[in-house]
This record gives sequence, structure tokens and C-alpha cells, in this order.
Amino acid sequence: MKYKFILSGTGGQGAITAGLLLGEATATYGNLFAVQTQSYGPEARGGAARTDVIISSSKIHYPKVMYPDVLVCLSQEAYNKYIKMATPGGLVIYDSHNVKNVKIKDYKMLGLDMFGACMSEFNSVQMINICMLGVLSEIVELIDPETIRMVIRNRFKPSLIDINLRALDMGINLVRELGEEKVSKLKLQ
Amino acid sequence: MKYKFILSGTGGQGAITAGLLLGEATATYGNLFAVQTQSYGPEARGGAARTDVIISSSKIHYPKVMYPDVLVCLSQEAYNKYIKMATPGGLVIYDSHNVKNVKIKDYKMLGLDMFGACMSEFNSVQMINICMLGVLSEIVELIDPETIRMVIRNRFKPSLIDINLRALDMGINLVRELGEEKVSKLKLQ
Amino acid sequence: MKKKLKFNRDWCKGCGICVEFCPKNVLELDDELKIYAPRSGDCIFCKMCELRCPDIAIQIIETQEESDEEK
Amino acid sequence: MKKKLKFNRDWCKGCGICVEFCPKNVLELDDELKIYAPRSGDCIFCKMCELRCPDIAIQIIETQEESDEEK
Amino acid sequence: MAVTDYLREQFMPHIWCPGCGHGIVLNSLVRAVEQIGLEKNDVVMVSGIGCSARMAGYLDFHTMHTLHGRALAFATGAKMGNPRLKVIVPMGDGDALAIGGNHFIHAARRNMDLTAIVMNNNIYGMTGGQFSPATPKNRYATTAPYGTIDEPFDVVKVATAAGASFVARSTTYHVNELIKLIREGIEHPGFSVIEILDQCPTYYGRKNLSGSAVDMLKHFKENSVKIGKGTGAPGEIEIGVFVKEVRPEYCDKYESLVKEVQGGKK
Amino acid sequence: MAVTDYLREQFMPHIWCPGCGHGIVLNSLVRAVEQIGLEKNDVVMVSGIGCSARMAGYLDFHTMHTLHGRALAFATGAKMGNPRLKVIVPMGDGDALAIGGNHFIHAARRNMDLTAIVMNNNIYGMTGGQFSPATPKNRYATTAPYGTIDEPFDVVKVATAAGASFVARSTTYHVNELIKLIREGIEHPGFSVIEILDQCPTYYGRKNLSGSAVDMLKHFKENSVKIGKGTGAPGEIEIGVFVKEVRPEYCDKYESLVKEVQGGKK
Amino acid sequence: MKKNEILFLQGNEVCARAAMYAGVSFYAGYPITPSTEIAEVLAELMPAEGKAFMQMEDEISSICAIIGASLTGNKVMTATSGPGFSLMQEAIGYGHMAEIPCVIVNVQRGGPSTGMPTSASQADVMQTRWGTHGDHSVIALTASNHEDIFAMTVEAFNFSELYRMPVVLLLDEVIAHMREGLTIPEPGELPIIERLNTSVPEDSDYHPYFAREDGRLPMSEFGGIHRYNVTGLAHDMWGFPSNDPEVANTLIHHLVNKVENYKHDIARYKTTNMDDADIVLISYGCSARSAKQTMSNLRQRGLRVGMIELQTLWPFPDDIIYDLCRDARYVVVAEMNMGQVLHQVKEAVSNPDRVFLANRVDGALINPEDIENVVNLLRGKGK
Amino acid sequence: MKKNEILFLQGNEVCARAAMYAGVSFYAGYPITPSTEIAEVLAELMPAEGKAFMQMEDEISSICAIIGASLTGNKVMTATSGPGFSLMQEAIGYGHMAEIPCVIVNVQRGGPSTGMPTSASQADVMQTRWGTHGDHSVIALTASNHEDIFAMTVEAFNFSELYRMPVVLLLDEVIAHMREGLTIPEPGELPIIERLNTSVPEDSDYHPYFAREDGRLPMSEFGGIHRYNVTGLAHDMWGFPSNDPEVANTLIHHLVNKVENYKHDIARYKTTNMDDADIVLISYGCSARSAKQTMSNLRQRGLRVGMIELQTLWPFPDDIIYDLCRDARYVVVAEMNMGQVLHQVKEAVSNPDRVFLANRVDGALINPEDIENVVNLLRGKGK
Ligand SMILES: Cc1ncc(C[n+]2csc(CCOP(=O)(O)OP(=O)(O)O)c2C)c(N)n1
Ligand SMILES: Cc1ncc(C[n+]2csc(CCOP(=O)(O)OP(=O)(O)O)c2C)c(N)n1
Ligand code: SF4
Ligand code: SF4
Ligand code: SF4
Ligand code: SF4
Ligand code: SF4
Ligand code: SF4
Ligand SMILES: [Mg+2]
Ligand SMILES: [Mg+2]
Repeated sequence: MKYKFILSGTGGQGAITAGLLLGEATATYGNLFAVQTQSYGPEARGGAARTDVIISSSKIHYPKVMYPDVLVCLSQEAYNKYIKMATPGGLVIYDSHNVKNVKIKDYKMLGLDMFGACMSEFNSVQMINICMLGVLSEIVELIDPETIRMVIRNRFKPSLIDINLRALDMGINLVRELGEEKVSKLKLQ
Repeated sequence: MKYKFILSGTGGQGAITAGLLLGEATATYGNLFAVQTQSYGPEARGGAARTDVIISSSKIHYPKVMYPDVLVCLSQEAYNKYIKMATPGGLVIYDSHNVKNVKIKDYKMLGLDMFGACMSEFNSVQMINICMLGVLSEIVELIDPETIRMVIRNRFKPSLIDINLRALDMGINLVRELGEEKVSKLKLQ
Repeated sequence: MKKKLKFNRDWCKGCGICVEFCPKNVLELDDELKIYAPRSGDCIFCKMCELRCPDIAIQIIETQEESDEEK
Repeated sequence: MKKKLKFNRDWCKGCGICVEFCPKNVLELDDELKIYAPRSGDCIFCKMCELRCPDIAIQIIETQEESDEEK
Repeated sequence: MAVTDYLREQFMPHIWCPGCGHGIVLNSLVRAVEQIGLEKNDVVMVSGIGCSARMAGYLDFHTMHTLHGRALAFATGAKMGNPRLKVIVPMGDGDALAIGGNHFIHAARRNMDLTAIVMNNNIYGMTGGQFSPATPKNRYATTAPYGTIDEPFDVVKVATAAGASFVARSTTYHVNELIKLIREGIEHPGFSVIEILDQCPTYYGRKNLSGSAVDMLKHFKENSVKIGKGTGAPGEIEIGVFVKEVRPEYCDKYESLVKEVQGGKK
Repeated sequence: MAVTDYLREQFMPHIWCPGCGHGIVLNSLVRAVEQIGLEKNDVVMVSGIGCSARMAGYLDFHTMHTLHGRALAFATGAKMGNPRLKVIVPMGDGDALAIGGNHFIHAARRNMDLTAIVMNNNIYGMTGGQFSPATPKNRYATTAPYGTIDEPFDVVKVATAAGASFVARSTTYHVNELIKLIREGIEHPGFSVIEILDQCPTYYGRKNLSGSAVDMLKHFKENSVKIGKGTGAPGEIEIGVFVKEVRPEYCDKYESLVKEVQGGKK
Repeated sequence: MKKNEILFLQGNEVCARAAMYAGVSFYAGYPITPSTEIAEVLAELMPAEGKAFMQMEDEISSICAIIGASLTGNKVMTATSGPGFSLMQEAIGYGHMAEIPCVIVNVQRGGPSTGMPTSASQADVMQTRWGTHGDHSVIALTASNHEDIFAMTVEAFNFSELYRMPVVLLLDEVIAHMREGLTIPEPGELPIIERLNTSVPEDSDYHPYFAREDGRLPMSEFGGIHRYNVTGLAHDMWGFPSNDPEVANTLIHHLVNKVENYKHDIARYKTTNMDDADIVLISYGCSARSAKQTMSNLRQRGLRVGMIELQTLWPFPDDIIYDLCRDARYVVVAEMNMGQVLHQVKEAVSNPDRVFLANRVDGALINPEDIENVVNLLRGKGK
Repeated sequence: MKKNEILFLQGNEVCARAAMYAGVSFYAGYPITPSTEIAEVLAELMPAEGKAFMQMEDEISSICAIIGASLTGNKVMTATSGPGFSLMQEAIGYGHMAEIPCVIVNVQRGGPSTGMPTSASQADVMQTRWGTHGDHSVIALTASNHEDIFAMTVEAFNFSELYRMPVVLLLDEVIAHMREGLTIPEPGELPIIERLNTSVPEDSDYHPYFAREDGRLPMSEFGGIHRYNVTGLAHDMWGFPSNDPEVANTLIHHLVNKVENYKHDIARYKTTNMDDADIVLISYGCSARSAKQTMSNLRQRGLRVGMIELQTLWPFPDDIIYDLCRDARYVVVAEMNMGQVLHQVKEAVSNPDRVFLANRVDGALINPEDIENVVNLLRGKGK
């Protein structure tokens, strides 16, 4: 079993941190192999940022993602830049508040208002990346949300653990609210 | 026709300048080929200094002198360091004032008191290298003293030309004073 | 001839420097963190915003037309 | 115990510094441009020659014997 | 000419972070050049490597984006190669003072007519926030997780001691003065150094709780004093012109030498 | 210990020319070390490349003859690698100020306990007499056949501005003071710079009609004044101690940092 | 850190931790992408262990400082990337001439010049061999995954102490910034070679440059009981400068042979599926990850593809390559440059005409398809 | 100077005068043995012609300064030796990336490190090819006598202008310090290639990095009518930094191919007695003088010895060597290093096993007997 993710957003949205947490969750606590890489560049400070994560039950060689099973876009800029990488049959998850301009193609699309959820819950969008991890963990069988909780507990300052856990659950709930049926179509096992 | 010289002395005695003048005389005014090289080294400032000169009627390839036809030693230090390069049948010319400790081997030896001559004529040993060129030009047929005179006239400040020409003649005379017979044994044609 | 504030939204990065140091409190950032001038009438054209903008996103221009300032 | 000038001829390069700056004019260079002390009796052991010699060729040593100074 | 006429607009917006002080310096520089009325074809800009060094790309002069620390060495050749040109050298603090320190003091010594603009944000911005020789003591940086122990350079003092004939300091808050100083520096016929304290909110700011770009500008505002007006309190920023002396300029001296040498001949 | 106990006698006589000032510096240095009573095993000498740099080979310390201009960088590592050791760095004017200028100012800035002895003969001796950044204006050198047009550095000023906490100057004529200054420099707990004007009769002397080593020493004698006693005449050599301040030393600061960091842990 | 815990680290972080494991006690460096994290991690770890971390004014002073600190008895390291590595060349030569143990990490990025600072490349392989002037030998290691980064970092220290010389660890942007799981070895799990100190007693003559029969030169640290001279000039067994041709000749041959004679001890490489391989992929570093993928893809399609992954790049294990490739129909070298290891392979094998290059120089990691395309082309299947 | 007068000059002096002949208008350098005389002669000649001579603070600033001056419209040069050449590597890479014409003379001396400053060596040949990081091509010339030093210095300027890149002239201590007779060519006698200036008119778009079909990039000098950006980062045709893999790929291939595609135009070499040669000596620089002597000695003894003297070292003229050596029984490469051109010859010829090395690395010029001994050995005559 092997899943390939591209998580993208605008510098500061924390897409890369999310990738790192996802990788750590699966590699350290999930008994799986995981590899995470990212695109740097002087532009990374301002423009679109991207991280590739592969999780797999066997050793991973080529560490970059050419054909993502899941492409996440947290911003319009990221969407515009990376949507061309979406694969037929693959899943594109985007933040429906930030990404307005979407085109329907032969991949599955899931727009969720993570931005809105974060704003209403925390009055800040700082947690959007963790929320996104919640979404992923609910959709991708291989990702055990408990492992992400463990990473959160280990990585963050005590004062920030709780709020991050809540953001994670928020993401999980955003998916659950879609209803069994819809979710089952999206799910990656 | 090809003659190979090693001119040696102590830094400051001008052996290297002599080599350069000899080369220039033959190459520029003598219609011959000439190559001059020298040994550098931080020690060159203090210790023994050496220059190799080859003059030839045909093109010269290897520019160093391994088996000198003539080895000149202006100082004891230079003698000690380079006498091992003297070749059987070759000629060793040394300054008989500076070089006291000589061993007789299977090469021809010619000791001349160039030091004394210079001191008595100029009250300085500055000209010993030019005097030595006079000696060489009288012994080596291929070296036309007139070409050395031309170099002296071209290279030196006007104020120094005359004294250098005199030093040259002094060297020539030192050899002539030895008498035809002795000289004819030494001569290189 | 009338002076007018001209913004280059594409260049503005929303740092808020112009907003903070405007002596007349003319400027604000919108939802998308881009500059606009809700109180443009108060502007004294002191140029401080123009000179301090790190993104050269503000220009004070002279114009023939009467205030068609967009805000 | 008596002081004495000791020269290292092998190291001396004949620069003449010691000669020039000896306050008592004790020193000279010989034919071979090596240091010697023709007027060693005048020496006040001020050490200036020892300290200024670039070749560390002069030492003022203390000795048991009476003046067996070689010159 | 309008300010934007000096920009290569096709490459804008620039890559600098929101609120980066380098943009303010760019802004001031362009206005200084405009005030002097320099022809664009007469200006060469030579920069090294760093966020600051990216300035060259955005300006419609003859621009050379070179190697980290070496801008002044390239600039020396460019100027000597055609002394008619005005040569402006924007530099980061790391660029000018760390790897580039030697070229900095030698350029000052020679007094060639170059204008060095040191954009001192107290940090290596481009590489992500390591301390620089201009980072004050006890500050945090990615390579100083426990605080810096190094003493910083005083750019003004070093430039002065090395021989710069025009030395000034200002901050990105003081834009009007800044324009004036840059202008003076460019017009000064000799090596000029203008140190500009500027903000890197992304790294220096974040690591040292200086907060946002706005906060950092406020800091400059509050801690700056005119030369000689200071109380000597730590952290005080003296601003103004420290040195301004007309001394023989290098290219001029070389020209005289050439005349002299040729004098005998021609 | 006798002076010669500090020498590697088997390699003497040294390669320096007759009358070379570097020998006088060697002489003074050995006496200063002897006076302090340093153990030979506690002294590391690090030199670069140049006639001056050859000093290391003749001294019976731990000696490192490194690369042109880089002695202070090697020395910084050696000292930081074992702060217990005394590290002395003899340097030529080219070595210290031309190619090595950056390491010089940064070593001064850090204030690590190194003793830099700048043997300033105003010339590149080793390579045969090219001008250096310490050659005064209008002097002759093989690469300045028409006279130099470059302004020279003032070593004392540059060292001071860069942050050296001990800065002194003397000449090879003033041997007693020289020994005292070198001693003070070595004993000073921080970065010390002792600039020593010394003679290269072979190149600087010959090219600039300063005559022999003796004449050059006379020149030092006649043109030197104690700090503050000068008339400001051109060519005047101010000698003495310019800066002597005890400031936190780099290795000490690092040790404190380590203690602090480990504090939480151990 | 819990025992056997899997850590999810960047390659650079692994390198830094491995250096700690190997006993680095002095680091000096200057920041440069994509190597900077090595310094950043060490800036945190080293003071906590009482070890010296310095950020210097540039790369030249960094390499000089580590050589200085090596002589005062430390295990030392610096890390940089292309531009810094180029600047270090003079002092690297000093390290070779003076035979000073030190480790230099070059995390390669796109070149030449400032090039592509944040992109992947493997174009410094030949520079690592020939970057400084004059004749000498080189040891350079590389790695394609975190376990190997750890192991090769430790080996770099080991070789540098064993052979008394600068050793280069060549990483690349991809593996340096990539995160994957790693279990840090227990202390003692990997062998650590400590400096060979001289047994010459105090007051006896110690010859710092008198090689033992096995080519090794026992050291004595500065500050210790033996005082001697170190120089970058040609020198005799005392470390004193010498112009004697005999001395120079011996020295140069020693500098070359002390490594060339131990080529087999230094060779680190891995082979996979080589038993029946008629198509051999040779690769290293990040490219090896793609090559491995290509191999497994092609094996699944029934092609007899084998692979050699090089970890020792210099001295180049030419006879090993010769032996392994003897029966190959095609040899494909996969690397991210215009063909550098390619030259060595061509020089090594019996039939250079069978050796082909699969490369990529645009900054993006070469991918398994890039390599597969070359294989297909060779098999007459076109792209 | 009288017409056709034979001057008796040092090799370095010849190089300096040839640079004047080629039109050098800016020189910057830092003294180092055995190259210093080049600077010393230019310090005298250049001001007299109104041209700029600068002594800089080090070698790094020297190479940077000449690149800067090249951009403001000058023909430029610097000269150095091993340690300085190593220091210049980063900026040489910049010269390649930004495609700036400049000439770098490296008068080789014994290495590595400070090595043997006053002794002969040819051990920087591979460094010249691979000294800086990243992929690019190199042009390097050498010479064995004064006539050739003059000609190759002029060619170095010509190639650097023609191909818009740094060109290295590799001399050695022997020929640099050797004096022999030379008649300086008349003006016009040797062709001088001037910079190709763009014909794009003012106010039209000039693309500094848009190569013509023949690979050439017409220039526009700084201060001229076109303003553009120059950078050491990967860049597009405007000279503006770009991260686009496509752009990077095109750029790297251009940097390599602009030379590789013109290898035959750049190859300078001389053959002697090659018609019937079954023993081929390949040599260059000072060693070629000895090899020539060996050849003539052996010919006198009836051996069919021929010789190839290389003047272009890079790009290595491999197919020319291949052709010329096809019928050779033995090929002997004579050079003063541990075998550098040797590698290239082995890679070039059809049977590398027939290629042998005659070398010397002790600082003394290799002599005809050294080479003869190798030939005798091969012929089973032992020494
Ligand atoms: C030789 C070399 N060393 C290191 C680097 C990496 N590097 C690029 S910019 C930079 C420092 C930037 O700091 P600064 O000069 O202060 O400019 P800023 O980004 O802060 O404006 C460094 C270390 C490089 N490009 N080249
Ligand atoms: C990198 C490098 N550049 C240049 C040289 C050549 N070089 C050796 S010593 C020296 C200068 C010597 O002058 P200085 O430092 O003043 O010492 P001095 O000989 O006068 O004592 C130079 C340029 C070198 N060895 N290495
Ligand atoms: S010009 Fe002055 S008053 Fe007007 S908006 Fe700008 S800062 Fe405010
Ligand atoms: S200062 Fe400029 S970039 Fe910042 S908010 Fe104002 S207009 Fe935008
Ligand atoms: S000790 Fe003084 S008095 Fe005696 S010789 Fe030396 S300098 Fe002269
Ligand atoms: S000072 Fe020393 S070297 Fe000079 S003459 Fe006197 S003893 Fe000899
Ligand atoms: S990192 Fe700092 S210096 Fe660089 S662009 Fe961002 S704010 Fe400016
Ligand atoms: S050349 Fe000058 S500095 Fe060097 S040893 Fe001779 S006198 Fe001293
Ligand atoms: Mg900065
Ligand atoms: Mg000097």
C-alpha cells in the first residue's frame, strides 16, 4: 500500500509543517514508511509552497510525487500552480474559501471551508494546516489520526497542544459531516 | 654546435645577470639560439644561485643543463653545491680568491682571481660577473665578445656602460695573460 | 490639477507600514490584505506612505480630472 | 662571574646593525663580513647588539673564567 | 522621470517578504537617483548575493548580480574599466561585512568613486536567519539558538578607519533623510558608505520578538538620535553624516599617473 | 631558559636576508616569551605565508605554517579547539592586511585571545618587492614602477575600529620597548595587535633608496615619537600602546554559554 | 531519546547527529543553502555537549579553523555547498599536504556559480577529485538515504582519522532536505576510529611526517608533548620545508599511495540483483533512489536489471566496477550532471562503448521514467 | 623596438607583451611566484599605453575585478599560480555562468598547497577542467616555447571573446622563467578577434543570453545603449534569475555545447614525425621540450618515434588523438604530474593498455632521459 500526497498552500499557511507532521506520524508512530520532501526557492517565502509526502507499507525509493493520489490546495495561488499535477482518478482537496476558481476535470474534487471553520472556532487561520490533516486522516485509511495526535503532543509547546488537537478533530468532523455515502466515494484505502 | 654552461655564485654576485647577458648577446646579436634558465627558491636570496645557459647553432629543446661544458663557480658555497655537476672532460672555471677548497678530478680546471682583479681595478666586486663573461668569451669560440659589448651598451644606464666594458676586457685579458698554449688547451670551439 | 493616491494592488503585500505611519489615518488594509484609502479625503499628500512603501505600491499622481478617486 | 660577548659566526650575516648601534663602538665586521669585537674591553654589556641582531648571532654570557675572550 | 521608469516593471512585484526593509531602500534609492537626474545608461549597479542583492534585478540600470561578498571587487573593475560610469553597490550586512569584509575595507582604502549601500538588517535573510557580524550580542538566530556571543561590527567605525571619505547612517524609518543621504553619497566623488538599518521581519523580527515590520520601524524611530545628540544609551542609533571629505579619487589618480608616464613620450 | 632554547637550532641560520627586520622581531619575541616564562608546550604559533611567516619554523613551539593571509583563521580554530594554549600569530603586512584583511578584522571583532604580530615592512618581501596595502603613497615597488597611488592602511586604526582590545605599535629599532609590548600583548587576555615597523632592505630598501638595514633603522629612530608627543608631520611614526581594555574574551564567553546551556541539564 | 525510536528527520539533521555520534568536537561553518541545517542543528547540539560550534566570517576561514582545531586535538567538520566548496579549495589542498584529519560536507546544489541554490544536482563529483591544485588523492563518500547518511558521515570521520586527510561527504539537495524515518544507532553499534596517537615518549624524537610501513602517520596534538612544524610547503619528515627533489618525490607519492593502495578498504557500495543482470544501473545519492525504482519496475516486466550503488566515489572503485560489469550488455550511469561518474565508469570497464548516461540537469530530481527511457532506447524500444 | 629584432625575454614577459598585442586594456592581479613577472611587466607597459593596471587585495578580488571590467567593455586578464588559481575557482564559475570573456593565466608550480613555489610542475591540468562546481565547458591552452606563448596568449584572448567565456592559459615555472629569443610579431601578423557587439538598435529589445544559431551571444557593454541584468544564478534570455527547469536545462546544455560543438576549431596541436611513428610521445608545455629531445635522440638511433604536442588541453582533442594513435605500438604521455593528460589519452585511444606515463613530480624538469627510460622499458630494454 502506498499513498502519495502533494500538500500546497501559500508561504505561511503551514502546508510544509503539515507534511512533516504527517510523515512523522506515519513513520514514527504508524509503523509505516514515509518520505517527505519540499520545494524551496527564494520565492518560497512569498509564493506557493509545496510538500510531497509518500506513505507506504514498503520502502520508498523515488521520494518525489509525480502523480499524487491526493493533492491539497490551501490557496488559489497554489491551486493555480499545482492543479496540473492532479491525476485522473485522484482526489483534489481544496479550501473552498480560499480557492474560488476551480475547474472540473477527471479527478475527484472535495472543497471544504477549512478557512471558515478555523475562523469561527479560533478566530485565526493559523490552524488550517492541522485541520487539513484531520481531513486527510479521515479520508485516507492508512493515516491513523491517533498517530497525528501523538506527534502533536510531542512536537508542540504544551500551551499549543490542545488547540491543535481541536483543529485536528475539526478537520475530521468536516469530513464526517459530509455523510457516509459521499465520504465512502472519496476514501482511499 | 652547442655549448652548455652553468654559472653559479652567491646571491648578489650577479651570476644570473651574467647568464641573461650571455644569452641575450648570442640570441639577439649573435645569430645563434640561446636559452637561459635559473634556479629560484627562497634561499636564492642568501644561498647559492645558479643559472643554466645553452647556446647552439640549432634549436634548443631541453633547456636545463645536466652536463655542462663549462661550470663557473664564483663562490665557495656555489662550488660546493654544484661541483658534482662537472663532467669528465668539461671545464670548471672558478674564482681563485673566493674558492679555496678545490679538488682535482677528471675535468679541466681554471682558477682566475677575478675578485682580486676587480678589487684592484674598481675597488668593488660588483663587476665580477661581467669580468667572468670576458673570461668565457675568450675561451668559448662561439661567444663573440662584440655581441656582449652590444648588450652592455643596450642594457645598462649610460653611466655604467664604460665600467662594464672595462670589466669585460679585464676578463678577456685575464685569459690572454695565461698564454696561448695554456689557453688553447682550454678553448672550446 | 489635483493630487491623487494611486495604488498598485498587485504589488502591495499588505505589510501595513503605510497604514501605521500615515499621519492622517487615511489608509487601511482590506480583507485580502491589500491597501485602500477609506478616508482619502483626509489625505494631505505628505508622501510618507509613498516613500515608505517597500513595494512601491503607492504613487501620488497629479490628475486633470476632479476626484474620481476610487474610495 | 664575568660577562662576555659570544658570537655565532655561522649565523652572522654581516648586516652591520650591531656595529652601527653599539654605543661604545666595540664591534666590527671582518674581511668575510662576520662580526668580531676588536674593542671588547670597552663593552658595557648594554645588550643592544644582542637584542638588535636579526640573526641571534650575539649572546652575552656569564662565565666563570677570566677573560678568555677570543679577540 | 517617474519612479517606476527606473524599475524593470516586468519583474515586479519583487521577491522580498511583506514589510521587508530592502523595499524601502529600493524606494529611496530610486528617488535619490531621480533627484540627481542620472541617466540610466550612466549607472551601473553591482550587487552580491543575499535578499538585498536582489535589488539589482529590479532596477533598469546596467546591473550585475555577482557573488556573495564580492560586489565591491566586481564594482572596482567595472568602474576602473570605465570611470565615466556611476557605480552603486547595494549590499547586505553579511555580504558587506562577513564574507565581503576584505573588499569593503580595501575599497574604502582606495577611495574609488563607488557608492556602497549597506542594508543592515542584522541577519542573513536569504539563507533563513543566521546571525551576521552586525547582529547585536545576545540576540537569537537559527545558528545562535542560545543567543549570540559575538561582538558586532560598527560599520561606520570600520568604514572610517579603513579610509572611506563619505560615511553616513540612517534607517528605513527616516525615508526623507535616507533619500538625501543616498543622494549625497552618490554625488560624493570618492568611496561612500551609507549604512541603513533595515528590517527583516521574517527572520530577525520573528526570532527576536521585534514583532512586525511596523514594530521594527517604530523601534528605529524611537531609538535614533542625530549624531552627537545621543545619551550613549545602549541600543541607541546615531544617524547622520559621519565623514565627508573630498580626497583624491582613485581613477583620477590613475589618470594623472597615466598622463605623467605618457608625458615623457607624447 | 636561554634564548636559543626557544630556537630550533638545527634549522638555523634562518633564510632571511642580511639585516632583515624579521630577525629582530624573532629576537624580541623570544625574549618576551622567556620573560613571561611560558612553557614551550603551551605555545602554539600560527603563521601564514611570506618571509615573516617563516618565523614559525625556527621556533620550538607547536608551529603551524599555513596559507597566505589565513593564519588568524587557523589560529582561531586552534585556540577554540584548546583554549588553554597561548596562540601567537606573526604576520606580514601583506599577509595580515591584503589577502588576510578579513580574518584580521573578524579576529579583532571576536576578541579571542590571540596575539597578532604584524611585521610591517611596507612591501611583499617573499615575492620580490611588490607594494602592499601598507606601502606609503608615492613609493616604488616592482608593481609600482611609477610610484604607488594607493593610500595605505593605518593598522592601528583598522584594528581599533574592528574591535581589538590591545593595540600597540613599535619599530625594530626600539627593541626594549618591543619586547615589552610583545610581552604585554601576549599577556593581554583578548585579541592583541602589535604592529612592528620593520625593514626589508632587499626590496623596500633597494627600491626606495632607504639604503641599508642600518639606514632604515636610523630612519625608524629619527621618525618615531611616543603617542601624543607627535607634531603630526607626515611620515611620523607614533609608537606605544593605543588601546588596552579588558573586555570579555571569546573562549570565555563560549564557556559561559556552555555552562548556561548545560545548566538546565546537569 | 527513547531506545530504537524512529525519528523523522531531514537528511542534514541526520548528518549533524551522525557527526555527534562520531565524536565531532569542533565545527566551523558559514551558512549556505542547502547545507545550512547541518550548522543549525549543531549550533543547538554542540554547546549542550560542551563542544565548540563557531560561525565564521566565510567558508575560507571555516575550513582553516577546522584544520587548526584538528591540530589541537579535535575531530572536526564543516559543511557547505558548491560556492563555498569552491572557495575552500586552497585550504583543502593544505589539509592534504599537511595531512590533517577533517570532514567537509558538500551538499550539492545546481551550478555552476550561484546556479540553482534550492535545486538538486550532483555536478561536484569531479570537482571533489580535482578541485585544488597539485597531485594528491581524495576520499569522497555519498549516500542515498538516511541510514546511509548516518553511516557515511561516521565513515567520513573514520577515514579522515585513519588516513590523516580531509574527507569529503557529498550529499545533495534532495536527500539533505528529505525527511524519512531513521533509528539512530546505539553507541557502539557503529565502529568509531579514533586518532592514532604517537607512542614516541617525551624527549624522544617524534617525526610527524615519517610514515609507518602501512602508510599511517601517528599524530601528536598541538599542546601535547611533542613540538613540531606543520606546513603546506613540501616538507621532510620533521615537517620542515624542503626543496630537495628526493623529499618532494617521496612526499607526492605518499600522498597518492596512502589512499590508492587502500582503495579496496575504502570502497563502499551496494549491489542488487547483480547475479543475472545484463543491464546494469550504476548510480549514487538521490539518483540511486530513482534508479532503484527503475530497476524494480523493469524487473517486474521481466528485464534482468541489476544495480550498483556507489557510496565511495573517490578513490573510484574501478576494478570492482570492471568485475561487476564484465557480463553486462548495457551499463547505464544515472546521475544529475552532464556525465561525471560516467567518465570513471568508461575508463573502468572493458568495453566503454556499452556505457550510457541517464541524466538530468534541470534542477528537478531525475525520475525513474527518465532512466527507464534510456534503457528502452538502448533496447531499441525508443521512447 | 626595431623591426624583426630578436628579443631575449622571460616567458612571463612574452605573455605580458602578447597580452598587449591582443589588446588587453584592464589587468588586475595579486603577486605570486612564478607568475609575478607578468604583472610586473604590465605594471610598466599598461600605464604607458593609457590602460588600467591594478594590484588588488587578493586573487579573488582580482578575478572579480577583471570580470567587472570586461562588462564595461575591456579585454581583461589576470595571472596567478596554484594557490591563487584555487582561490579563484568560485569566480571562474561565475565567469562561465554569466559568460564573460576574460583570460586567466596559471603559471603552474609544485603543489598541492604552497608546495614548491619555485619548482616546475604541470599538476593543475585537471583542476583547470574541474576546479569549480557545476557543469560547464572549459578552454585551456598551453605552450612550450616563446613563440607559442605569444601565439597562445593571443589565442586565449581570441577564444575568450569568441566563445564569451573565461579562457585559461596554463604555463609552467620552466617556460615562464626561461629566456630565449623571440621576434615579436608585427601588428596584424596574428589575427585578433574583437568582441562581437550586438547590432540590436537602441530602444529595441536586446537579449543578452539569447544565443545565435552558432552558439554566439553578441554583447552590449555596460554603459552602452542596452541595459540588462547579469547573474550567476540560472537565468533566462534576459539575464533574469529563473527557477524554470526548462530554462536551466537549456542553459547548462548551452554552456557545455558552445565549446564541445566547436572542439575542432579550438584544437591546437603540432605533430612531428608522425607519418611512420610506431612509438608516439604526447606532451605539452615544458615537458614537450624534453620529449622533443627524446624523440630526436631516439630517431637518431633508428627508432620510429613521433610526437604530438598539445597546445589545446581543453576541450581535450580526443578524436584527433584517437586518429593519430591508431597505429601506435606504444603511446607515452610525458608530463610533470601523476598522470592527468594520461587519463584523457587513455579515454581517447582505442587501446588504453598501450598508453604509458613518463613523469616526474619532484620539482625538477623532466629530462629526455627520463622519457627515454620509459620507452626503453616498453621495448624490453629495461633501464
Ligand atoms: C560563497 C557563498 N557563501 C554563502 C552563500 C549563502 N548566502 C547567500 S546570501 C547569504 C547571506 C545573506 O545575508 P546578507 O548579506 O545580510 O543579506 P540579506 O539576505 O540579509 O539581505 C549567504 C550566507 C553564498 N551564496 N555564497
Ligand atoms: C594565495 C596566495 N597568494 C599569493 C601568494 C604569494 N605570496 C607569498 S608571500 C606573499 C606576500 C608576502 O608579503 P608579506 O605578507 O608582507 O610578508 P613579507 O614577505 O614581506 O614578510 C605573497 C603575495 C601565496 N603564497 N598564496
Ligand atoms: S500622503 Fe500622507 S496623508 Fe496621504 S495617505 Fe499617504 S501618508 Fe497619509
Ligand atoms: S506599505 Fe505598501 S505594501 Fe505595505 S501595505 Fe502599504 S501599500 Fe501595501
Ligand atoms: S653589549 Fe652594548 S656595548 Fe657591548 S658590544 Fe653590545 S652594544 Fe656594544
Ligand atoms: S647584527 Fe648580527 S648578523 Fe648583523 S652583523 Fe651583527 S652579529 Fe652579524
Ligand atoms: S527574509 Fe528578511 S531580508 Fe529577506 S526578503 Fe524576507 S524580510 Fe527581507
Ligand atoms: S626579502 Fe625582505 S622581508 Fe624577505 S627576508 Fe629579505 S629583507 Fe627580509
Ligand atoms: Mg542581512
Ligand atoms: Mg611585508
